Amino acid sequence: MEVVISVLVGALVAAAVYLMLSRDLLRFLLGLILISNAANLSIFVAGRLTTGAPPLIAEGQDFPADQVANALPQALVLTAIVIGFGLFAFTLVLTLKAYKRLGTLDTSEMRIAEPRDE
Amino acid sequence: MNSIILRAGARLLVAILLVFSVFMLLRGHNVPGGGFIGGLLGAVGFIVYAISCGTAEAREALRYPPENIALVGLGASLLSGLVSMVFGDDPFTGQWLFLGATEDDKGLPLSTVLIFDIGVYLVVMGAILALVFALEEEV
Amino acid sequence: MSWLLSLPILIPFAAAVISFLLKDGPGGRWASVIGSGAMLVSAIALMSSVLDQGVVAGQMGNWPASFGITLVADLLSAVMVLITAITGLAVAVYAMADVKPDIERLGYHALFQVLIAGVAGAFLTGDLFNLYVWFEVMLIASFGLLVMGGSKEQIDGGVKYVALNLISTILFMTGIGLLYAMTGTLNLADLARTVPTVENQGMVTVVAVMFMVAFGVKAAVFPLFFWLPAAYHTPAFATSAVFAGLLTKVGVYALIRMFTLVFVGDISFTHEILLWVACFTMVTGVLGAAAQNDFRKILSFHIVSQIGYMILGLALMTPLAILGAIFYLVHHIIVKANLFLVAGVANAIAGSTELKRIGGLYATAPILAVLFLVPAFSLAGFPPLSGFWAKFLLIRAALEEGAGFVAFVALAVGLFTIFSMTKIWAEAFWTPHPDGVEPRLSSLDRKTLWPLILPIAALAVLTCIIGLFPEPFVVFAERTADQLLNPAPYIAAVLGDGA
Amino acid sequence: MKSDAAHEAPAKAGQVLSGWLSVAIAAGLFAGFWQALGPVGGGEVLRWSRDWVPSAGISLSFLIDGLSLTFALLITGIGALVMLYSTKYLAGHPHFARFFLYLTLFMASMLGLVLADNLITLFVFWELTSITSYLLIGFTHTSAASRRSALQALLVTGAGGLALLAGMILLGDAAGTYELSEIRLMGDAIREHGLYLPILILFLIGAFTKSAQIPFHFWLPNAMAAPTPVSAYLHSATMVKAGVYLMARIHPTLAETDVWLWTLTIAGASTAVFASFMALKQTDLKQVLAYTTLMALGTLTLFLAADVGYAITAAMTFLIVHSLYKAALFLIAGIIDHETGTREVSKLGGLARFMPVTTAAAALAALSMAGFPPFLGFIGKELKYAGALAVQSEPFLVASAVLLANALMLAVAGVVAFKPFWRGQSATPMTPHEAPWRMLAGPVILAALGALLGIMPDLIAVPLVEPGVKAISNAELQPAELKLWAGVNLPLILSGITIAGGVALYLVHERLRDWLQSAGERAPSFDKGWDSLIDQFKAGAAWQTRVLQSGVMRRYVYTIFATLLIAVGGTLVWTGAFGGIPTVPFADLQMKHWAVVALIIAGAAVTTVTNSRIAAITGLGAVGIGVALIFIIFGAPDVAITQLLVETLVVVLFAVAALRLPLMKPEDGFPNRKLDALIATTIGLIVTAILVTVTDGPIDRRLSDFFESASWTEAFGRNIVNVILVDFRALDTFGEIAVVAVAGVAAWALLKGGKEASK
Repeated sequence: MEVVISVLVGALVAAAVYLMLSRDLLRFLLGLILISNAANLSIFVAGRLTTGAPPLIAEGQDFPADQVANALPQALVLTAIVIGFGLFAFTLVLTLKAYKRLGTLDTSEMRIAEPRDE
Repeated sequence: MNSIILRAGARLLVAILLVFSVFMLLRGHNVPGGGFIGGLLGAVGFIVYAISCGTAEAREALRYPPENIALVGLGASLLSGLVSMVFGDDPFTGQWLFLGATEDDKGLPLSTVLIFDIGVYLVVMGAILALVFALEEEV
Repeated sequence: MSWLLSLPILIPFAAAVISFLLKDGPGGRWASVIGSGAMLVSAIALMSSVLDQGVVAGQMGNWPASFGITLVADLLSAVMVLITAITGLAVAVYAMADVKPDIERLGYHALFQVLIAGVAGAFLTGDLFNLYVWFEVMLIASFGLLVMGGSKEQIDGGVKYVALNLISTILFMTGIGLLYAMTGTLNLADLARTVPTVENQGMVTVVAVMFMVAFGVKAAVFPLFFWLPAAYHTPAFATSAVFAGLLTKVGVYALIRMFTLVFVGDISFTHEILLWVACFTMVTGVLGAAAQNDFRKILSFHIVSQIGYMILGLALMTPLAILGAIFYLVHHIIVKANLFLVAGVANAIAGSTELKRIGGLYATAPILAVLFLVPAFSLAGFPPLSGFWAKFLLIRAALEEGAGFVAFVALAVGLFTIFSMTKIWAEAFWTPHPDGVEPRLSSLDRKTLWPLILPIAALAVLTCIIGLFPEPFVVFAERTADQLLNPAPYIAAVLGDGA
Repeated sequence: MKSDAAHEAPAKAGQVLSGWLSVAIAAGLFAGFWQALGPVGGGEVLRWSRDWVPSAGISLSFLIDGLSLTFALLITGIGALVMLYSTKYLAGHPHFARFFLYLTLFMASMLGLVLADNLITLFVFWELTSITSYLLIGFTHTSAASRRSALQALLVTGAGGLALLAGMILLGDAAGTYELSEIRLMGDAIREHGLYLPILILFLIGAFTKSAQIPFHFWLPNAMAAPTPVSAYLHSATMVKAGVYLMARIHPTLAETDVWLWTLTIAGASTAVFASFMALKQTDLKQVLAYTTLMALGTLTLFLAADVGYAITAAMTFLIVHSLYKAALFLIAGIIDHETGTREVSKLGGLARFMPVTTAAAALAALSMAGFPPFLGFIGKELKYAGALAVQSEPFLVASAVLLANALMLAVAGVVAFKPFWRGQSATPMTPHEAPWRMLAGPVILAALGALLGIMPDLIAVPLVEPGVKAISNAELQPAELKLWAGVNLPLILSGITIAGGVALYLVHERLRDWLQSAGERAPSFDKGWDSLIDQFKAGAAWQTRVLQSGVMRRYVYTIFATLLIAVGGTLVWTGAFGGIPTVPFADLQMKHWAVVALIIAGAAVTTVTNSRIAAITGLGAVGIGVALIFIIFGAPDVAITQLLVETLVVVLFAVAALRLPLMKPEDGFPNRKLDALIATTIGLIVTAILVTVTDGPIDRRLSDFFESASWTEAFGRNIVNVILVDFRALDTFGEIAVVAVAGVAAWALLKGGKEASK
C-alpha cells in the first residue's frame, strides 16, 4: 500500500512544483499547499501504513490490544500540518499585501527590492 | 446580514461551538481531540460570529485582543513546562494531581499537561482570530 | 542539567510573551533587553558547565533519550548559544533606538525574542524533528520581522524570502521523513548510531544530499542563496543585523552537525560536493558584492561569500579545517552583525545607505569611522583582528591538505573583500556628502545615540579581543573540532554510556 | 560656526600635543635602539620572545641583529625628523591629530615588521603597514585621485600580502616552525623541499608588490598623492623597503638557487633601468623622486639576487645611503611646495637666493645621490660596481644596468637639486622664503649625515653593515670594506664613466624628456591597465550578478528546483540506490482506495491547469479531503480531523483572499512551461522512487513501541498521538504553537502596519 501512496506523493509533488514555477504568485501559493500535503503524506507513509486501528488504548487496558497504527509519524504530521498552516496563513496575507502595495502578483514585475538598473 | 434572528442564531452557534471546542480540548488526552482541534473549533465559532455580526462586535465578544490571547496561551504552555522545576524534574515533565483517586479509579486528573493543552487551545484560537479579524478589517 | 539547557530557549520565550503584552509602552523594549541579558547569563552558565563536564545532555519531560526530546550541548552548541545571546543583547539594545514606536506597537520586540529562542533551540536540540520545529519558529519570526513596517521594498524582498525559504522547509521535512523511514528514530545521537547500519547506504547518501540542499538554502550557499540578497537590505537595521549575524549560521550549524555526526558514511562524495559548493559560494558572493552600491547590499552578498569559507572548513573535514570553520563562524557573527548596525547609524546621520547619496562620515563622525574600520578590516581578514585568524586557519588547513586551488580561491576572495570594504569606506566615509551635509553623531539625541553606539562599540571590542588574544579561542575551537570529529562522547552523553 | 571657533582653541592645544608626543615617541625609540649599536656591533643578536598563539606555533618573538637594527634606526630616526617636519607642514590641518596617529601607528607597524622573528608575526605587521599607508595615502580624502591611489596601493600590496601569507604557511609547514631564526638554519632542507618553488614564488610576489618591482610598480608613483612627509617616510625610506627587507631576511633560506638569482636579477635590473628613464620623464618633483625610489628598490633587489660579499655589502650600504638622501630630498620637495606653491620643475628656478639653508641641504643630498666623493653615496656606488662585477649571474649585464641607472640618477639629481635653486628665477605662485627650522632640521641632518658618513664610514660599517651582511647571508661571507679610496680599480673607472655620462644626460635631459613623453604616450601604461582591469572586474561582477541574482523570483525558484533535481537525482543515479520498480498490490486495493487516489489526482490536476480561482480552490479542497481520507483509512483520526479543519480554514482563507486578488492569467503564452513540466515531473518521479525504496520493508518501531507501552501507564493518556504531542514530545508542540502564535501576530502586524503607514 505504501507504493500507492508514494506514487500519489510523487504526483502531488509534480503538480506542486509545476505550479511553483509559475510567475503568478497565486499559483505559487497553490503549489505550496499541494506540496505541503505531499510532504505530510510522505512523513505519514514513512512510518508505514496500518489499516484501521488508530493508536488508542481502550478503556480498562494498559496497552493497545492489537497492532495499531504507528503513532509517532501521526504526531509529527499533526505538528507539520499545524506549522504548515501557520506558514501558509502568513504567506497568504503577505500575498494579499503584496498585491495591495505592489499592484501585481506577477513575480517578474516585483522589482522594487532589486531594481532592474542594477 | 444584520437581521436579529441571524445574530441571535450566530450567538447561539458561537456558544455551542465554544462549549464543543472546550469539550474537544478536555477529552483530547484519551480520545481524538485536544488543544489544537479545540482551538480551531473555537476560532471557527468566532469567525462565524464575525461574519454575521461584524468584526467589531466579535472583538467585543472576545473581550481581549486575539493576538494577546495567543501570546497568553503561549505563556500558559510555557508556564506548564516550568512547573516541574519546583518538583525538581526536567522541563515539560508532566505533573499530575488525581482528585479523589481510589485503588481502582485514578479519579479526576488535573495536570500540567492539561494546562499545556489549554495553552495550545488559546494560541490556536487567538492567532487565527488575530489574522482573520485583521483580514476582515482590511477591506 | 536539563534546566540549564532549556533556559536559553525558555527565557526568550518568556521575554517575548511579556514584551508583547507590554508592547504599547516602553516596557516592551525593556522586557526584550532584560530577557536578552538573562539569556546571556544562562548561556554563560551553560558554557561554563560544558567546559567543565564535556558534552551535557538533558531530557525534556523526563523521558529517556530517543523517546523524548533531548537537548544537548557540546562545545559547538554552547558557543553558538553564547554568541547568539551576545548578539541578541547587542541588537536588543540597538533596537531600542532603531525601531520606530509604531513598529514596536506591532510587537517587534516579541518577535525578535521568539527569533532568538528559535535560534537557541536549533543550536541546542538533539532531535532532528525538533530541529525542524525550531527552524520554523525562527523562520516565521523572521518573516514577521522582515516585513514589519510594510514598505514596498520590504514586501517585495519578503515575498522572495518567504517563497524560497518555504521550499527549503518542505525539503527539510521530507528529508526527516525519509531518514525516519530508514532508521525509525529522530534523535541525532541515535541516528549517528543507526545510520551506518542501514542496508541501502546509497539511499542514505541520496537523503544526505537532500539535506544538503535544504540546509544549503538556509545557509545561503551557491546556487541557493538568492533569498538573502533579495531581502536583507530592506528591514529595520536591527532586524538585518540579527539576520545577518545569526540566521544563515543556523543553516551552517545544521550542515556541520549533520555532516560530522550523521552523514559521514560517504565523505569522499558528500564533502567533495561541499568543497565545490564552498568555492562557488565564496566567489559568486564576493562578485555579487562588488557589483553593489548600497551599504547593506554589499554586506548581504558578503554574507554569502563568507558562508563559503565556513563550508570550506566543513568540506575539508580535517581537525584544523573544522577548527577554522568554527573560528570563522563565531567571528563572522560578531563582525557581520556589527557592520549592519554601523550601516544603521550611517543611515541615521547621513540619510541613506546608498553609497552615492551619502558621504563625509570620516571627517565629521570619526568615532563611527573607527567603529566601521574594525569590523570591516576584520571581515577583510586583516591582522590583528579576528578575521585574520579565521582566514589564516582555513588557508592553512587547505594548504596542508594540498588543496592549493581552494586556498588560492579563498585568498583571492579575501582580496575582493578588501575591495568591497574599502568601497564603502571610500564612498561613505572619505567622499564628501553629495548634499554638503556634515553628518555628526551629535545630531542624534542622547536617548538614541547611546543605544546605537554602545552595542557597536562592545562588538568591536570583542573583535579586537579575539584578534589580539586569539589563543584561548583557537584552543577552544580545537577542542570543539575534536568533539565534532570524535562524536563518541556526544552519543554517549545523549544515549547513556551503555549505548 | 561661532561654536566651532570656540572649541577650536583647545583642540589646537591638543593637536600640538599630539604632534610633539609623536616626535618624542620616535626620538625615544631611536635613542633606545641606539643602545643596541654596541652589542650588535660586537656580534651579538638580541632576541625576545613570548607566546601568542602557541597552539598554532605563533609567538611574539623579536630579534635585533645588524639587519633589523639598521632598519629600526632608519625608521625611528627618519621618523622623528619627519614628524618634527610635519608639526609645521600640517599645522592647522583639521585632521592634524589623526595624521600623527596614523604616522605613529605606521612607525610601530614598521618596527614590528623588521624586528619580528616569527613569520606570522611579521605578516601581521606587514599588513598593518598596508592599512596605515592606505589611510595615509588617502589622507587628502576629499580628492578622488587620492582615494584611487590609496585603493590601488592597498589592493596591490594586499594581493601580494595574501600571496605572502600562503608562502609563509607553506614555509612554516615545510620547516615545521614559523620562527625565522630556526628556519634560517634549514636553508638546505628548504631548498630541496618539494614546496620550494611555490614558497619562493609566493614570497617574491609579496616582496615585489610591496617594494614596487616591475610589473607591480605602478602604485608607488600614485602613492605620492599622500602629503609629502608621508612620501618621504613611507614611500622612500621605510615601507617600500619592507619587500627588500623581506628578501634580505629570507635570503639565507631561499637564496643560493638559480631561480632566486635570475628572478631577482631580472626584476631588479629592469625595474632600475625602467625607473631611471621614467624619472627623467617627470616634471613634478615628487614624481621624479618617486621614480628614483623605484630605481633604488630595483637596485637593492638586484644585489640581493647574488650571494657574494660585495653585492650584499653594496645592498646594505646603498640601503642606508638611499634612505638618507631620499628622505632629505622629499622633505626638500615638500619645503619647495610649501613655500612656493608648486612642484613643477619647469616653474622653479633661482630659489637659492631665498632659501640658502634648503639649497645647501639639497646640494649635499643630491651629491650623495649622484655618487660624488666624499659622500656616502660614492662609497655606495663603488660597492655597487664591485658587487655587480662579482655576481654569479652575468656581471657584465648587471654592471651595465647599474651603470645606466647611476648615470641617469646623476642627471636626475641635477634636475631636482640643482635646477630649482640655481638657474634663472621664475615666477612661482607664492613668494618663496626660507622654511622654518622644524622643517629644515630633517633635510639638513639627513643630508649632513650623508657627507659625514662618507668621510667616516666606519661609524656604520662596524655596527650596522657588517652585522647586516652576516644576517642576510648564512654563508661565511666576507663583508666588503667601506672606504672612500680603494685605489684605481674597475669600479673607480666605471664611476668616472658614470659621472661623465650623467652630466651629459643632464645637459640633454629636457630634449630627452620630450622624447620620452611622446614615446610614453604610445607605450601601454600600467596605470591605465589598472583602471581597465578594475572596470573589467566590475563589469564581470555586474554581469555575473545580473545572471544569478536577477531579481526575478521565478528564476530563483527554478534554480533551486533544478539544483534539487540534479543533486538528488544525480546522486540517486550515481549510487544506484533505487530499489527497482516495485509491484503495486492491486489485489489489496479496494474501491475506497481507488476513489481517494482518483479524488486527489483529479483535485491536483484541476488546481494545476485551471485559470479559474474557484476551480483551483475546489481542486485544493478535493486534495485536502482526499488526504484526510487517507489519514482516516490508515488509522489516524486526530490527524484526519486536524487536516479537515485546517483544510477548511485554508480554503476559506484562500477564498477570502483570492477574491481580492486579480484573476489568474492563462499561462499558455510561456514556452518555458514545457520545460517546467518536465522538471516538475522528474522531481515527482524522484520523490516517488526514493519513497518507494525507503518504505520497502518494515520499519524499526522501537520508538512507537515505547510510546504504546508508556502512554497510559506512565503518561496517563489513552490517545497515544495526543500524549506524544503534549507529553513525550511536548517541546515540539511548544515550538509549533509558537509558530502559530507568531504567524498570527506577524500577519496581524503586516495588515495593521500597512494601515498605519498609509495614514
